Amino acid sequence: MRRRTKIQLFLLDNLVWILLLLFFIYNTFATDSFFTMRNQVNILFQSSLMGMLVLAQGIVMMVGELDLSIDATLAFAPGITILVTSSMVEPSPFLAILMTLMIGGLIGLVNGIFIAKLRANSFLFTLSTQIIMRGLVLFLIPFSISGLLPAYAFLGRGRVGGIFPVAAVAFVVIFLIFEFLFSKTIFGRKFLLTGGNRKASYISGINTSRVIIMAFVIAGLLAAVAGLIAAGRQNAVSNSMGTNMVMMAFAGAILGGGSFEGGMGKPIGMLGGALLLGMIDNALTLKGVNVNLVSAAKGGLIFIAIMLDHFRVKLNAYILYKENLKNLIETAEDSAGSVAS
Amino acid sequence: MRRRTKIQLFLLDNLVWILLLLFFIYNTFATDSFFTMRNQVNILFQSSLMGMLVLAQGIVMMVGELDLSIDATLAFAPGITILVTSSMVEPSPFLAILMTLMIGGLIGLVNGIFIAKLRANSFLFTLSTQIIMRGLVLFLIPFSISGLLPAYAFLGRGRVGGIFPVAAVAFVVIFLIFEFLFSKTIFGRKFLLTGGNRKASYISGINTSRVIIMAFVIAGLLAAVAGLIAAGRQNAVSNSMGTNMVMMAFAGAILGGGSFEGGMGKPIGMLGGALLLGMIDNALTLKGVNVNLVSAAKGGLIFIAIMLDHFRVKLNAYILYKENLKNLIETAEDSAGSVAS
Amino acid sequence: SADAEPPSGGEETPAAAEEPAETGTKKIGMVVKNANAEYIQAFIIGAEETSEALGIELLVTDAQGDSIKIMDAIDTFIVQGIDGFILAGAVDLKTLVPGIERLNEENIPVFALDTSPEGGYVDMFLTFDLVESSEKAARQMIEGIKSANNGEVPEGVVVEITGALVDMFAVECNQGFNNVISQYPQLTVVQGEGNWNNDDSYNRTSDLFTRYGDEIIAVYVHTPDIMGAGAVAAIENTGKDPADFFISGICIGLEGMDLIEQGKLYAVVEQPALDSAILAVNYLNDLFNGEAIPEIGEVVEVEGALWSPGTVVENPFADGGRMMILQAPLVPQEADTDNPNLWENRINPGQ
Amino acid sequence: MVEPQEVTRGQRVLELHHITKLYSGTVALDNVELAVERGEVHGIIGKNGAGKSTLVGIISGIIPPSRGEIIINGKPVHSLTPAVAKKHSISIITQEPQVIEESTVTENLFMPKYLGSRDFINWRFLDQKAKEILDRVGFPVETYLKIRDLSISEKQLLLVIKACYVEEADIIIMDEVSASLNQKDQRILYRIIDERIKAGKTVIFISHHTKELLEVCDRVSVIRDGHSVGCYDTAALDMKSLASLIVGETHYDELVLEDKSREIGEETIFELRDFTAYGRFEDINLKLRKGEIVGIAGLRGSGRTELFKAIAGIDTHEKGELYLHGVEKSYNSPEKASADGVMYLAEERENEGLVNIASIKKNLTINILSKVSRREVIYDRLENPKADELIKTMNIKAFSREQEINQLSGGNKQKVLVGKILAKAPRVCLLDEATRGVDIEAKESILNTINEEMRKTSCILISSPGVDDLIKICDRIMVLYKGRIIDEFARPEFNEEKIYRVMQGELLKSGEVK
Ligand SMILES: Nc1ncnc2c1ncn2[C@@H]1O[C@H](COP(=O)(O)OP(=O)(O)OP(=O)(O)O)[C@@H](O)[C@H]1O
Ligand SMILES: Nc1ncnc2c1ncn2[C@@H]1O[C@H](COP(=O)(O)OP(=O)(O)OP(=O)(O)O)[C@@H](O)[C@H]1O
Ligand SMILES: [Mg+2]
Ligand SMILES: [Mg+2]
Repeated sequence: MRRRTKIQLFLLDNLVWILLLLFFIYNTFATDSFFTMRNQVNILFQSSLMGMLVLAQGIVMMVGELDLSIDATLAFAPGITILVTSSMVEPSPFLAILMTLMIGGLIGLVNGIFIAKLRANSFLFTLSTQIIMRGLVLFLIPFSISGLLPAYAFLGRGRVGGIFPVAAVAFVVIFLIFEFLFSKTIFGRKFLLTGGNRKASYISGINTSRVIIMAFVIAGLLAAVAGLIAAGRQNAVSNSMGTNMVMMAFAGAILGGGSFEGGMGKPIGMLGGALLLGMIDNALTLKGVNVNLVSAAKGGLIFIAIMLDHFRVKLNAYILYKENLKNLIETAEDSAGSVAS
Repeated sequence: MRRRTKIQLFLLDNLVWILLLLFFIYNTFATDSFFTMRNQVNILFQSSLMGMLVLAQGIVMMVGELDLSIDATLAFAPGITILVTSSMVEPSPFLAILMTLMIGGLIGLVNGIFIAKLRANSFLFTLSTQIIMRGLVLFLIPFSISGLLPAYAFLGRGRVGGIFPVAAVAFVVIFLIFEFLFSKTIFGRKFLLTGGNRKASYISGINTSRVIIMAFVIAGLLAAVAGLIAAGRQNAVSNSMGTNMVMMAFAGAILGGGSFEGGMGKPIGMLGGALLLGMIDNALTLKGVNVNLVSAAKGGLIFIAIMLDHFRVKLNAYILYKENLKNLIETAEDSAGSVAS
Repeated sequence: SADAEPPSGGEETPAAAEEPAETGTKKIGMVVKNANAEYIQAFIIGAEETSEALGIELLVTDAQGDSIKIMDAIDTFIVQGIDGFILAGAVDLKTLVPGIERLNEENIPVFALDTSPEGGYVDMFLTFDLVESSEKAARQMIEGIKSANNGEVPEGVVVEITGALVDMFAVECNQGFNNVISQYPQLTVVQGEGNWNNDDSYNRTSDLFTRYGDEIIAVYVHTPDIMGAGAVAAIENTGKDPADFFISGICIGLEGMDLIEQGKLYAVVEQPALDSAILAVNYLNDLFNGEAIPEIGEVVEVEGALWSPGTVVENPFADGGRMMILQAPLVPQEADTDNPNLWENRINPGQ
Repeated sequence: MVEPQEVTRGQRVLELHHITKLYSGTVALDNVELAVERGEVHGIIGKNGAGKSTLVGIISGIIPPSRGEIIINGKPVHSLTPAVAKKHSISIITQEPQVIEESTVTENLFMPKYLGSRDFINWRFLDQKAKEILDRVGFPVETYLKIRDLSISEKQLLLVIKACYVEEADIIIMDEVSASLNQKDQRILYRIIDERIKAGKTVIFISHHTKELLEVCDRVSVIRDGHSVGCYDTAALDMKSLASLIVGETHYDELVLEDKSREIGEETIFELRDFTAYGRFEDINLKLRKGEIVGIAGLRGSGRTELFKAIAGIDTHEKGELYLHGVEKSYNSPEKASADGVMYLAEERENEGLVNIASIKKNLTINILSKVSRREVIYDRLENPKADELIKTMNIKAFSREQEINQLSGGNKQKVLVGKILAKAPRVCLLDEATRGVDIEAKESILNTINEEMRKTSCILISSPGVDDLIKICDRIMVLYKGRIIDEFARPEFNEEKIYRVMQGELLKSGEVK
C-alpha cells in the first residue's frame, strides 16, 4: 500500500479525533473563554466520569455484548463501601478504595458469568441487575452520606500540583493503558477477536467465555472508578449518582468506533468519543445557548457527528478503490513493459 | 414428531404466556384485590401505553435495528399537533388525530430513510432524533397544555359501555392485527426474513431498505398512538410524557421473544411481555412492598423471568432430545423386528 | 395488620372493592414524586410514622417523575379501597388532573404536599410556596451581595443552576428567583441546567465560571440539597471561595446542612417536608373520624413549630379546596443549623 | 470392478470408539468408530448429512459428543474443547470458513497466539512473517487486507495455511476445503498436503469428489446415516467402487446426462454487450438462447462472481448494456432483476444465500411468496405442500420443514439454496457454484434437475469449482481470465485439459489481455 493511502486510512480510522479537532478549532474562534488552559482542563475533568463509562461500555461492546448496569454500579460500589466502612471504628481509606473496586469487579463477574456461561441475554440481564442495584442503593442510602475520608475522595477531588485534577490525569492514563492493551497485547486482542467472531475464536482455541467474563469484570471495575470520581467530586455518596448516564456511554463508545456487532473499536477512539461529548456540553454552555434549547442543540450536534462518521465509511471504501485502480494500472503497465522487453 | 412433543414445543415457544399465567395464579391467591374485574381491567389499561412501545420496538428489532426515539415521538407528535390545532379557530379533532399519526409516521420515515438508505447507525441516529425531539418539545411546550378536545382524548379517556377503557380494547386489537400481519402475510414475512439475513433477503429480491423504512414508520405510528393514549389519559399534553420508557420497551420486546440480532419475535409474544411487565408493577403496588424496595423487587422479578426463559431454551432442546432417543429405540426395535420376520 | 381474607369470588363489583375499608383499618394511598430525593424521603418518613401511630395503613408508591404512573397508582389504590390520598410532589401538575378527578368521583379526600395539582378538587394543599420561598432566598442573596459591596448592588453576573427543565418545580423556582432578580437590571443572569444532580451542576457551574470568570458575583442554585455540593465543588476547583458567591436556594437536605455549617452555602430556605406530611396524615385522620379540619380563613398556630403559623387560604391552583401555607425559615439567617425542629435534624439517616 | 478391501495397520494417532451424537431432532452419529494412523491422509466420506462434519467437530473439540471415547496418541482424552485439541496439536478447517471478518490477513493467520512474541504483539514482525509464509506457499494475497474483502476460496486457503504452517498441527482436519477451490488452488492444496505428510503430519480429509479422494487419500472411512461402514484402502478402489461406497448401493452407475442441446430455441433471451466494471470485468459480450446452459470457467478471482452479481443488479457496472428479450434493461437492485426473472444463486451461502435462523420452509418459499398466498395472505395449505415438494425433489435431509437452516449439514443447506431458485423458475438463472459441497448423488441430481427442469423455462449461466461439471452439462463454455472472456468452446470441442490451460492464461491469444 502506498504511504499516502496509509495515512488517509489512518486519519479516517481516527475520524472522531478529526471531528474533535474541527470542533475544537471552531470553538477556539467562536466561543469566548473556550480556548483557555483552565477550560481545557475543565473539559478533561468533566469528561473523566463519562469517559470511564464510555470505556467500560466500549469494552463490553467489543466482545459483542452490552452492559446497562454500569451506571448503577457507579452508585452501588461506593454506596455499599460507605455503609460498611462507616460502621468501622477506624476505617482505612485504602481498604475502602479496594473494597469499592472489588464490589465493582464482583458485579461484573456476576454479569459476566450469567451472560457467558448461562447465555443470558445481556440487555435483559444487565437491565435487571441495574434495577436491582439502583433499588438496593435507594433502600440502603435513602439519604446521601457526606464527608468522605480525604484519601477516598482523592481521585475525585485531588489536584496534581494544586491545579491539575487527579481525575483528569487518571482518565487519560487509563485510556492509554487500555489502548496499549488492546492494540499490543494478546490479552487485549482476544477481546476483539471474540467479538469479531465468537465461534471462530472459540475454534481457534480462545476461551471465549473467559474473555467475555473478563470484559464485564473490567467494565465493573471502570464503573467503580467512575463511582470513586463521582463520590470524590461531591464529597458524598448519594443513591442517584450516575442516573441515566448509560445511554451517553453507548453514544460515546459508538462515536469512538464501537459497534453492537462486536469486534470493533479502539480505546483511543472512545477517548475521542467521550471528549467530543464533553466538549459539546461545555461549548453549548459557554456559548450561552438558551437552556431550553441546549438539549435540542446537543442532539443536532450528535446528528452531525453521525453523518460525518457515516461519510467516513464511504470515504474509506473510496480510498481503497482508488488504491486498487492505481495498482491495477501499474501492474498493467508492468506487464506491458515486460511484453515489450 | 409426536403430538405431545408438538404441544410441549408450542408451549415453550410461548413461554412468556406461561410465565404470565403462573404469575397471575400466584397473585390471585397471594395478593389482595388482585383478582377483581376492576384490577384486571386496570392492568390491561395500564399496559396499553407500554404495550404500544413494546410492539414498536419489537417490530424494529425484528428487522435487526433499534429505535430509541419512540418515547420522544410519544410526546412530540401530540405536542406539535396541539400547538398547531390550538391556533385554529375551530379545530377538528379528527384532523388532529390524523395529524398526530402523520407526525409519528413521518418521524419514523426520517429515521428509516437515514438508517436504511444512508446506513446510519440506528442506535446513534435514533438517540440523536430522540434528544432533538425532546429538546424541541421542551422548548415549544415548556408548560403542559391541558383541556383536549374530547374526541382527541377519546382513545386515552373513553370507556366502552362506561366501564371498559377504549385504550385497553385498542391495545389488544392492535396486537392481534399485527400478529396476523406477521404470521400470515407476505408483508410481515419480509420483516422476519430481512432481519434474519439482510443481505440474503436483498439478493433474493426483497427491497430490504423499504422493509426497514416501513418498520420505522410503523414504530413511529405506534408511538403516536401511544402518545394519543398518554395525552388522553392525562387530558393534557406535556413535554415529559413517556420519559425513560424506552428501556422497558426493549425489555418487553425481548421477554416476548425479540432479539437484537433481528429475525425473531412475534407480536403475540410481545403482548405477553408487555402484560407481564404491567402485571409486575401492579402486583408490587398491590402487595404494598416498601417503596424503597419496589424497584429492587421489580429487578428481581425480571431476573427470574430471564432465568426461566433461559431454562426454556434448555428444556426445548431436552424435549427434542427425548423425542429422539425414543425414535432411536423404536427404529432399533423395528429393525430388530424386521430382521426377525 | 392487613386483612388476611382472600377476596371472595362473588364480590368483584367495583363497589365491593371499597367494602372492607368501611369496616377495617383506614387506608391512605400516597404517591411520591421520586423516591431518590431526600426531601421525598422526609415525606415518606413523616407519613409512615404518623400513620403507624394512628393505626392507619399507608400505601406508598414511587411515580418516578411520571404522571402516567401517578394515575396508574391512583387506579390501583382505588381498587385497594383507600380512604384518603396524598400526592407528595409531581413533575407535571396538569397532566395528573384526571387522576385527581377520579379520586373526587370516588369521594376520596385528596391532600397534596410540595406542589398542587392544577385542577380537580384538592381537600388541602400543604405548601411552603415555592415561588415565595425562592423569592425569599433570592432576596437574601441580594442582601449578601449588598453587604459585600457597601450596600450597593454592583454590575455583575449571577449564575442560575436550574433543576431539570421539564419539571414544574424548576419552573416555579425560576419564577421566584426571576421576580427578585429582574428588579436589578445591572445583574446579568446566566443559566445552566443542573438537572437535579450534582454532576451536571458541577459541570455547568465550572463551565460558566470559565466563561464569565471574575464577572460572577453570586450563584443561585434552585435546590441546593441535590445540586449544592456540585456547585460548591466547582467553585472550589477554580480556586475561589464558595462563601464569596452567596450561594442560595430552597431545600437543604443533609448534605446542604453540612455545607451551610461550613459556610459554603449562604442562605437556603428549609422545606417543611416532614411536618407537612405529618399534618396531612393527621388531618386525613380527622376527616376519617368525622372531625373538622381547618377551613379557609383560619390560621393554625402550634407553639414552637417552625411552620407555624399556617394560614389557610383558597387553593388558587386546583379547582377549589384549601391551601395551607406553612412557614419556611431561611437557614442560617432565620433558624440555626442545629435547630432541632428542622427535619434534617429530626430524622435519623442511620436507620 | 474392484471389490473394496477392509484394512487395518500401523501406529494410531487418533482413535474414536462408540461416538454417538444426538441433536434435538436428529441422530447425527450412532456408535461410530474411527482409527487414524500417523502420516496418512485419511478420508472421511459419506452423503450429505451423513455426519462427517459432526464427527470431525467432535475430534477438534467444537462439538461435545453425547457418548463415546476419544483416544489421542494412545491416551484417552475427556472433555475435549478446541483449546485442548490445540494442545494435542489438532487443527481444523471447518466447512464454513471461520474467520474474523474485520481483522487483517496477518491477524487471522496468527491469532490467538501471535507467534514468538510472548505477551506483546510485534505487528511488524508478524506482517513480515505472514508475507514469508504466503510467498512460500505461492498464495499471493496482501497481508493488510481485511478478511471481509477476500473471496470465500481465499479465506479457505488462508485457513489451510494457518493450520499447516502457523500452528504446524500434527493432525490437520480439512472439512470440504477443496469444494470451494478451483483446479489451480486445489493443486496448491495438494502440494501443501503432500509436503505436510512428508513432514510426518497426519491429514483428515473430507470431500465429495471421488477422483480427488482417490488421488489424495491413503485410506477412507465411510459413514452412512450416522453409522460407520468401514475403512478402506484407496489403492484397492476405483472411482466406481468408491462412489458406491458413498452412496451405499452395491453398484453405482454414474448418471449420463442426456444431451439436450437440440432443444435450444432460436430466440435470444438474454444478451450482454460490452458489459464492464473496470477492475472487475471488462467488455463481456454474450448471448443466451432459450434453454441454453452456458458455463463460465475461470480461476479464483477471475471475476465470475462479480460478473454474476453485476448482472443481477447486486453490484454496479460502469459500461455496457444488458438486454432481455431484446429490450434494454438496467438493474440497480436485485428486486428489479428478480421481478424480471433474473436470479442469482449466491456463492456464499452463509452470508448471502440463506436466512440461517429461519426455517427450511421460509427459505424455500422466499422467492415464491406470491405463489403460496392469496391477496397477500400466506396460507399454510399452499405453503406447506410446496415446501414439502421441494424438500422431496431436492432430497433435503431434515426432520421437519420447520427445522432451522442452522441445523442442516453443509450439503443440505446448498440443496435448499438450489431449491429456492428452482421453485421460482426464473427466466435467467445465474448459478454461482451451485453444486458446491453436495455429495455425488445430489450433485448429479442437481445437474439433472438443471438439465431437465430448469432448461425448460430458463436460460442458464453457470460457474463451478471444477471444469468437469461444466463439461457434463453445458452447451457452451466461456473462459474468463482476469475479467475478460478470452475463449469460448462449443460442446463438441470440450476438452478438460485445454480449457484448464486457457483458464490459466497459458493459451492467450497475443494482445488479448493488456
Ligand atoms: N445444531 C444442530 N441441530 C440439529 N441437527 C443438526 C445440527 N447440526 C447438524 N445436525 C444434523 O446432523 C446431521 C449430520 O450433519 P453433518 O453436518 O455432520 O453432515 P455432513 O456429513 O457433514 O454433511 P455435508 O456433506 O452435507 O456437509 C444432519 O442431519 C444435520 O441436519
Ligand atoms: N467485497 C470485496 N471487496 C474487495 N475485493 C473483493 C470483494 N469481493 C471480491 N473481491 C476480489 O475481487 C476479485 C474477483 O472476485 P470474484 O469473487 O468475482 O472471483 P471468482 O471468479 O468468482 O472467484 P472465486 O469465487 O473462485 O474466488 C477477487 O480477487 C476478490 O478478492
Ligand atoms: Mg459437512
Ligand atoms: Mg466466485
